[in-house]
Amino acid sequence: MTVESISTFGNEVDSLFLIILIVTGFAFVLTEGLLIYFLIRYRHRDGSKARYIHGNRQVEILWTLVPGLMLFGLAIYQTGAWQLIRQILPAESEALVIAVEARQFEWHPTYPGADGRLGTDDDIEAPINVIQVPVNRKVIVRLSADDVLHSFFVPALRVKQDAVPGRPISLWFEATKVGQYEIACTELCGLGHYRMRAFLTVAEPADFEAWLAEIEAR
Amino acid sequence: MDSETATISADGHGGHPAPTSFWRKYIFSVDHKVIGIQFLFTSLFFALIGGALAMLIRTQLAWPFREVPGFFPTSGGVMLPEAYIAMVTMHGTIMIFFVIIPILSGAFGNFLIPLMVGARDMAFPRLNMYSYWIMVPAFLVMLAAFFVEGGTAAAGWTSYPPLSALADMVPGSGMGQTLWIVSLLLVGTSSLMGAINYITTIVLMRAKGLTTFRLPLTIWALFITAILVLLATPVLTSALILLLLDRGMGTHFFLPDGGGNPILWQHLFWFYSHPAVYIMILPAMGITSDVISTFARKPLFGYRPMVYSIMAIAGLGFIVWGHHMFVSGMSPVLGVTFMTSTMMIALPSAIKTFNWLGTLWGGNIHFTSAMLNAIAFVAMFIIGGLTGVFAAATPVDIFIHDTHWIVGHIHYVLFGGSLFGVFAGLYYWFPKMFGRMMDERLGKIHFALTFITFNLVFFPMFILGASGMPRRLADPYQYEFLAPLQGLNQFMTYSAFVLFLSQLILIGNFAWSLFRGRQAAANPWQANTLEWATTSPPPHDNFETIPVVYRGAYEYASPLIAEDYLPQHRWLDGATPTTVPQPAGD
Amino acid sequence: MATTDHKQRRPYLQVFAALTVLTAIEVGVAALAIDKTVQIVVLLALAAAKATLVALFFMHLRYDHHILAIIGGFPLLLVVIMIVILMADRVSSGQ
Amino acid sequence: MSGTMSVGAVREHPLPEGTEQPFPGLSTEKFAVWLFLASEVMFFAGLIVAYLTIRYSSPSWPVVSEVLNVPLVAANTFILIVSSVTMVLAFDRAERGEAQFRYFLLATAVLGTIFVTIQAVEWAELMGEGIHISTNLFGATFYTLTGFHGAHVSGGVIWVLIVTIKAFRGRYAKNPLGVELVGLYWHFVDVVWIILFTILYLI
Repeated sequence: MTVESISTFGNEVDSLFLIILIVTGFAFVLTEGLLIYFLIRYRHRDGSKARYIHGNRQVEILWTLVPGLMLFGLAIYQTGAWQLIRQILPAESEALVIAVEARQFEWHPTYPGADGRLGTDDDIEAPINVIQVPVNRKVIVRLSADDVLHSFFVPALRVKQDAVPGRPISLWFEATKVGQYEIACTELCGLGHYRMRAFLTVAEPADFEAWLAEIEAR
Repeated sequence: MDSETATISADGHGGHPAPTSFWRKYIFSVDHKVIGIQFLFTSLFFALIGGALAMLIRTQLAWPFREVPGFFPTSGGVMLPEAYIAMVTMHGTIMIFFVIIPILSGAFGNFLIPLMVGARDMAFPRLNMYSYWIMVPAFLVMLAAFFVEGGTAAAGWTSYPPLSALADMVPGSGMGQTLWIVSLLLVGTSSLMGAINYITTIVLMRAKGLTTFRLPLTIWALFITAILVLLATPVLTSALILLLLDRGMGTHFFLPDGGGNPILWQHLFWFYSHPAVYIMILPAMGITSDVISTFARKPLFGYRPMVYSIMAIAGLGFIVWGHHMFVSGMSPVLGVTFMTSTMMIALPSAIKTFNWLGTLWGGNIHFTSAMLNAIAFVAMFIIGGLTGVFAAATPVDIFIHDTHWIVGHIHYVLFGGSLFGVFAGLYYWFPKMFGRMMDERLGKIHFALTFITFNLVFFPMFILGASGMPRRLADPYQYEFLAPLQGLNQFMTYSAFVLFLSQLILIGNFAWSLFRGRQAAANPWQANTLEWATTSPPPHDNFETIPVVYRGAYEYASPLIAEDYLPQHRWLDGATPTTVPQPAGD
Repeated sequence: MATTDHKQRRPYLQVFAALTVLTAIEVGVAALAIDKTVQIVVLLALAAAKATLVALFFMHLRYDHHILAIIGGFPLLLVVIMIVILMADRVSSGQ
Repeated sequence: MSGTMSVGAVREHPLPEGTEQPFPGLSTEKFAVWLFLASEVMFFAGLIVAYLTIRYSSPSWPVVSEVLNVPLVAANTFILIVSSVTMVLAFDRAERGEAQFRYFLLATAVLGTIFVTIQAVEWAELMGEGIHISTNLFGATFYTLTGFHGAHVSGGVIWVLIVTIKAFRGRYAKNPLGVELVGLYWHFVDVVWIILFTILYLI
């Protein structure tokens, strides 16, 4: 994948992509190669007759079992990454928990105030379409939507999650590199869908604290 | 369905008196061949509309918001974002519901089933006529949506609520969306009528001796497809009705404001629409199998594994729908279940591919236009299938979901697969349908141009997808990380124009051959199945006498005779059918 | 039509009696103040029994071609899959 | 390649295998009605699944026995069961060639009409209490499910009446298939009600 990966689990996703690319690439070369070879080798020649063969039990078993086992192996292999990304969230005590609400056509982040918890009076509403997080720290995003479906896509983090009205969904990531990255909406949400763009700013912890203090003061 | 509605002729294979008036013969015909051809012409017409929409979409992706001469007069020739998402929605809807499904099941299913099973017509000819004529209002309603206030539906062909349920969320969510729902309800009814007819005909009206394991794979595929239609479509119908109630009656089935659940729509929609993917590919697989065996002049390799894998695809097809919903907010535990079943459904597809290769191995391959397109089906289906493995792997899908990777994947399956299968079937059965041969030279030129430009348009989509380019963006280059992709998109768009123009060759060949093509013999390809046992085109009642079947459909290169083909209905003196060697692979 | 022994009387009235009794039991069970889960399971079982009786005897599946029972029964498998998966999605992600 | 097959000239030869009809005596019409019913199962499945997921994820749901008139509907359920019995007796008598079957058909249509009427009364009662289809999800699911079932019963009554009229004009004396087909549909609608009664009114 051409977008640089800056999350802790990004490399797992990328290496899984590569493994599947190798496996399917092998299958691709094998099948298309045989196809082309057969087309040339067995093209019609005058007076020739095809072989009278209806099948072969051994090869049927072979080409059922081998790809079957490979596919099943792939299925088992990648459950670990899925579990890591989606099924087990880090403990809230060791993570920064923020809320992001999607609306036509903007993203509204909210940060916890001094008490470190969301949903209290001291919550800090950050400017829209800018989500700032500290580097090398686990972040839990409570994603929600106000009107229609949206999807929170941060290519650099290898994160994508639909925001569903009426069903808040938590996701997590840990960014490992300081910088500014783009966030896109990937669920058709109306005519402004294409410009529902936001930024993820990954900052040094001190810079992040300063930024948060500044917007709190505003 | 009264006993008097279905006329069973004396020989028990259906049939009805030949009509005499023009209206009964060509317009309100109950003849399955005429109905099939009606479906063929209408869906080819809609293919042009759907293709034209695709050209507009490609134009926008290459040069966003640049003036398109002759289009969009109200906005100065510029395609506004609302127009773009309406184009995307209608391209998908039309291509799926008005082109691929009706051309495979409606056109080929109708035309071929009675001919290939040796019946005089469908079990219920009048119901068959209704199944076409209920499509006509569906067509009209969908076309009318282009002219209502707010334009056509614009919530994507999947029409996820709340966007599709709330009239003020997007311009097309008004009247356009309602018409979209009504049109699909009509399409669903038509499909159901067809499915009941196909299943009944295939199960109960086969010629003598045509046992289930002597049926050609085209029939097997259409049969299993009809079962999918029968059991999946009603679920879409119920979902569409609930959506209609949400829009018109103030209910909140899919609207969280009143406690409803938007994801419920996705479950119901994909419960239909995933099987629908197989409704769109299985008949093309059947056609491909028959064409490949005929022109390789060789028995189909692994007939029974081929049949069983069609069944396996259909069966598993009902339990993989959640792979469209990995990032939807569906429970991640279910994600694992759906990922595993999805990986497993790749297996029967792989088995089919290997058996096609096995059929070509040791063959005597004739490169007719039909054969070239069938080979292209196999070659492109491999790519479509393999790229699906990436999407099945949940962690990878997180990244490629709703990107152009998925767009590329679906087009490799539905264009590279289904549509090449349709082309193959068209060149193959055109002589049977119209009694004339299509021009082979034009056919090959059309094939070569289509095959090359198809890959030039759609293969780069995997690069776009791996670069994270989301689909349905009216202007992707707003994003810095996508800006470098514009050049590639322009290249794809130029290729798409050539691809679209290449189809004019097919239309020209079709029209020319219809009137000027060489007269076709009864069995121009020296094929084995029953439709070739009658004249081209067949008479009103299909067969002078219903043929009797003595063997399977793929006895090419048989050592028993000098010719390299042995039709299913040909009686061999001195050779009882049991002396024909049994396939070693069964 | 396909029934070969149609001169033989079929237990239509017995089935009628059973359906009536089962319905009465259902209404009774619904009125009991028992554990909700047990109650639901019992009620669903009673409903399934009634539906099966109608299908077997009134719709003649017991006497007719088995293919018809397969046609009628196969969708039920899909219905079960659908209900299990949708209810699972509701339980494990319900917040 | 050019065709050499003679067209239509098929002689019958002995058939060693696979010649028998797969389902002797099974009419295409009955087969097709069963296929139709299978698709109807899936249609109601969609509605029922929607109802179950919505009901069992709603934080609050009315106590059904307090809102709905269960004794009235239990009686109505009994009426529909009786109508199934009259329907099956109609087919039984028609099969035996007894003209009496026409009155059983008529009784079925009447009972079906009573069922729909009582249903309408129940709807009116509920609306009187201020529960409409748009009031809440309880109303939405209740009216949708009972409404589509009621529409199926109404369609069934029309079909039964058509068959009844034909019967009084002398049809089905030799071939009771038409009675059997409408019966299959009628019993199916009864089965759907058995399920709906339990999941809407009792659990």
